[in-house]
Amino acid sequence: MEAKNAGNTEFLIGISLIIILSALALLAPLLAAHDPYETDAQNWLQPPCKEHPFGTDRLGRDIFSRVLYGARVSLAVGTLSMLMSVAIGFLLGMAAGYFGGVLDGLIMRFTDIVLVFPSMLLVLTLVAIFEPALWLVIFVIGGTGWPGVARLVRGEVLQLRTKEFIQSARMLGANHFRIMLYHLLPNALGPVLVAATLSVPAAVMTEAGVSYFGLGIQPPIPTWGNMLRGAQLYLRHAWWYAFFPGLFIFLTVFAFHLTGEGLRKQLGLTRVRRRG
Amino acid sequence: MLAVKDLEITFSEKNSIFKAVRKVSFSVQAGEILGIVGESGSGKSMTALALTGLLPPEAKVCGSMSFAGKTMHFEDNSQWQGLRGSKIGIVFQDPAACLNPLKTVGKQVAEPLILHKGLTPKEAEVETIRLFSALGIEPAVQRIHHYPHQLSGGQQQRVMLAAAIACKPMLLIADEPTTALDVTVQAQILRLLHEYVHNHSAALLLISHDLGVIAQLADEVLVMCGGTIVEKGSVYQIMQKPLHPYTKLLLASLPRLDAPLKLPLVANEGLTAEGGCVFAARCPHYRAICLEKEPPTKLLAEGRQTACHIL
Amino acid sequence: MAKLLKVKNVAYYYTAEGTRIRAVDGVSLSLPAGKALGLVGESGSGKSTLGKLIAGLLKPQRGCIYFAGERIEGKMLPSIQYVFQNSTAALNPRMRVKNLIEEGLIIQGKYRRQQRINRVLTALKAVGLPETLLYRFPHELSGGQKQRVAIARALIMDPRLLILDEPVSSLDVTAGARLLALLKSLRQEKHLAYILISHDLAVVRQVCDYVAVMYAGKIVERGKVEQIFSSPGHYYTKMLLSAHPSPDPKRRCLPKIIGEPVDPSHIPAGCRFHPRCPQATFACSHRPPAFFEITPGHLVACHRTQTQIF
Amino acid sequence: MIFQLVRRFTQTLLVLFGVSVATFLTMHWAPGHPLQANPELRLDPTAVERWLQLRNLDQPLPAQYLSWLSRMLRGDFGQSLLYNRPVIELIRERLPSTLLLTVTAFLIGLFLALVVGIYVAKKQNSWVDRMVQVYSLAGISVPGYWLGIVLIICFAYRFPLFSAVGMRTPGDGSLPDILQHMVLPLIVMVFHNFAYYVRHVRSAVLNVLNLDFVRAAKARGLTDKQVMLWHVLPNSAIPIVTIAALSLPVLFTGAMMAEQVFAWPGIGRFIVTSTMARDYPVIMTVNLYTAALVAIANFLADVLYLFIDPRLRVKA
Repeated sequence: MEAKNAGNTEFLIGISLIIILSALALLAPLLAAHDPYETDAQNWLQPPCKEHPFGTDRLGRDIFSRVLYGARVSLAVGTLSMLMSVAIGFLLGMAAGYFGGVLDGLIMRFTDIVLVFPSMLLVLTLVAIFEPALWLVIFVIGGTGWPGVARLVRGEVLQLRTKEFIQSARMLGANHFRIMLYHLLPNALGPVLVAATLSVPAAVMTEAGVSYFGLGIQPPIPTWGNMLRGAQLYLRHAWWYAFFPGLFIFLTVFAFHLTGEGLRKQLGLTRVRRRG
Repeated sequence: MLAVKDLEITFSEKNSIFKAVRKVSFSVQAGEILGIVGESGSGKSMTALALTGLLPPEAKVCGSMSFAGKTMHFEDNSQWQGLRGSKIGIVFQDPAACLNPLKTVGKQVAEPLILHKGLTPKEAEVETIRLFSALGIEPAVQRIHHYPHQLSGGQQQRVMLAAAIACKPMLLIADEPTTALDVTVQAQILRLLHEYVHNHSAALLLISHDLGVIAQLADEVLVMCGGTIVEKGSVYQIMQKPLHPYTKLLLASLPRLDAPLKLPLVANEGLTAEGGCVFAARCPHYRAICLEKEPPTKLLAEGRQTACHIL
Repeated sequence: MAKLLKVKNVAYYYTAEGTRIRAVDGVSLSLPAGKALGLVGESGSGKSTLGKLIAGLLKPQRGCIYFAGERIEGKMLPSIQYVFQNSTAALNPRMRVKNLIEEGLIIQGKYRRQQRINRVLTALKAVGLPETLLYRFPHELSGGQKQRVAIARALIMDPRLLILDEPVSSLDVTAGARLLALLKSLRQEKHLAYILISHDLAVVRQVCDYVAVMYAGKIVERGKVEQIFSSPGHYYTKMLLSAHPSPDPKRRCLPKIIGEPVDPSHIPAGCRFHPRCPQATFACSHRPPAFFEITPGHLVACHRTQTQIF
Repeated sequence: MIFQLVRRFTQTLLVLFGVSVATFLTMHWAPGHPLQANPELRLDPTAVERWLQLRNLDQPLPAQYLSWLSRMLRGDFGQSLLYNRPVIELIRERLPSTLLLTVTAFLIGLFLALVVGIYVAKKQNSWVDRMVQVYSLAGISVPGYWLGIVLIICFAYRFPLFSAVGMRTPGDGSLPDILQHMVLPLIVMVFHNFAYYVRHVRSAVLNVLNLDFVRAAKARGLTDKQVMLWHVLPNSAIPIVTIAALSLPVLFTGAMMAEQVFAWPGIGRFIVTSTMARDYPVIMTVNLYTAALVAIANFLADVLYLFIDPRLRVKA
């Protein structure tokens, strides 16, 4: 039996971290003491000090400010592509699960096809084919991240569809639209919420990875991934250069994973039975 | 053979304590069938699990129990392990869920034989075939190679019974053994239980919500409600002259083939009886004292006992 | 008397795991308005499928169903409502009691908000639930209360026929008894017709006027309650009655029962019951028996009964 | 059983077909086609036509697809634009080092996960269990390349214990040398894989532990160990096999990151370099074959289920 409180603490820690990170991102112009683009050739690769809490990079830019602005990019990519993949996945999964038959077969094979490509490789390829840009990264990550949601929603709908309350609503004369909106949607919402929470960190990871490989969002726009890439040559002399952007990737991803896991337990989605 | 005294089972969560079973005492002799009857939440299944050491680890058990002259310790897992399947056989409610779907039924029934009797797998298979045909799982030679999903519910319960009686236990505990089954199959399983007790002069603890099932099989009956025993007596006493209002209500509520239902009216909406009689909130005859004090157990003549303020 | 419901020779087959299953195989019955019919049989007898065919949740491959003179195969009418066996699964866990009961009215769209609420309150009262439960979720209710909400949900459609699938099998004895009492009184108040599906003959005995006993997708015996219970004609009915455990310890009997409930994917030829019948003859295993009226209104499909009478 | 196999096999074939069409079309429509080149070059139209003819590019799309597919299946992946060598050669050179790293990381990760996952499932809600749960979330949250960088800073620069770059020291290449190079990338990959598998093993075992037949097996007098070995583990096998099969893309992503950070001369690093250079033949070959491999792994997992679970072996 999962203790409910364990789920609670996870959720609380996760959601507080998310709130703090979002606040840092939103308030970046107020919090950053320096312009993230402002170079300072005199003070390049400065270790953390009072002026530059996270040190400076190879062009003397303030890493703390760049990390804050990087948070904006990461969270924007994470949320927007999450919304996109949840929307696509939900619609396809619902259609496949509810109507079944040929439509189901088609949608699921399509899902399988997208699913067998390793996501990082797929995003990398698509980004490489076109010109790398912020909107493209969002679009590609969102457009390739939905198969998990689609499968989940389909499974959920298939299970719910056999429940008597759906037949009972049909007996009262409910049409497809009503059944999907009032009966399937609210009951499938819990798992979808968890999946949505968990698809944010996946998107953040992918964006950071692609930028780290040099194909995502291009400098000078600060992202955690491309900062890490820039730091790669200075590892021996400037640990802070790589350490802080990476730490923030980790914190963000960890925060969402904690929240997702907490939600899962809170909603009782880990199937545990108790009998008396 | 089996004596239980002051059995208490508590579940504690963070800041609430839930007593599933309180102060339950009873005993069973060899060759006797003791029926425990009660509705869901009465603690009857918990009692059965406690008597086999199978309660979930978060349950706390108090009280004393002796089995075949030996004192049992509820925490001592290895002591239980030696008894379960050899001296104490157990049949649960849902046979489909109680069988491992990936193993043939023959292998599962053979397990206690190999474990407790030290038979070789070959010998155990022969014994399993013998058991199967004795319990009407035919054709036994083929059936042992079947997987649980290939059997009907009745057959699955027979397999569970075969595993429970494989080592000829002195005590058989059957927890709602026929609840998931059709009446005709129920009758067959009850017959098998009765035959086993009769032929091996074993004791049977039969737990059921169905007074009909209890009346057909039991010698002695315990009526449980809210974790306590409200009435105890021979099956004739309980079924023909129930004393406790709860027993009366149960009997009156049972649909019969021969007579229409006559329901005593119960409408005590919104009563709480914390610390009082467990049945007070639903009792048509309750008085002030019932809400305040737990009724003492009164011993009457001929081994009869009941716990009610009014009597 | 004009019949409210007439079922003529309906059949429903489906294929599962490659085998053709004859769930309902040529069933005819009729029911006057305001009367209650009990459908009894073991699991796999097709009684629930028959209920769903009448409700329009399934469409029969063969045969006709008339309701108030109209053909209704595969059609769901507001005036026929189905109360599902498992009330926990039959109530949307995300809806409150009020919305659950109100849903039918919202779909119909005939009433204004205030009218709807009044009708919900009336229905709630009719099933004996207090208004305090109006804004509860199903998981906050007891089994009996859930079953009552399910009935209220059906009642609000003003049905003339209520199909009740095992209404008390998941309830505690005392809650079940109170529900049966409610069903009895509701029927008289609202002049409802019932089809009560149950494996328990005693439950049917409490509520119904007529009984139809089903075995392997066919009705083997039907008649008035008194006829069936006092002088059962079919050996299967006798078997069911004898297997029912009586709470009277003086009437102890553990009858020897042959065989198992029929597996609907392997239905025997001839009389479907013959492998389990203690009196089966050569004819039973070769020729399906026809209905024979042993007393007026009491029909039995059994070769042996027929020969014994002549 | 045959029916299910055939059904899953057809589905896999369909997916493989879809994968190949998707790859082909992406390549076909990708910008950088010779005809879309700079108009100022004033290409000779007849020369362009001859060029197209030579490469079968003047034929209708389906015909082009078929000839492309047959070349792909024969192992003729074309020339790399970057290296100007056959793609197959380049892959053949790099595949072993990737396999060495990935397979080792997979096996170690899965083994640790099985041991620890089963242990914590038995000790649910103990402090070890809580630690493992937190670790498993943290482990999948750490970006592999960042962990790699941190390890390099610590164990290659601060305390020079292991090599940070490549697979072997030039001129060396003995087994200890390779192992010494492998340590850090392996830690990065195992750290992630272990975290990823352990949560699934834990929940798979836990789900089975809560089933009724476990209690029924105990009621027959089996010891906890026997219950675990005879009843729990076989039933937990299906979700674990699923996760192992589905983790192939995850493993690949992990390899890409680890190889990039540690300059490990494998496919992962190769594909990153090729993508940067828009070396289409390489990109598409790797995409096609990884996807096909994943599809086949999933199919094999399904076949395995049929052997594990008799309920799936329905005659039809």
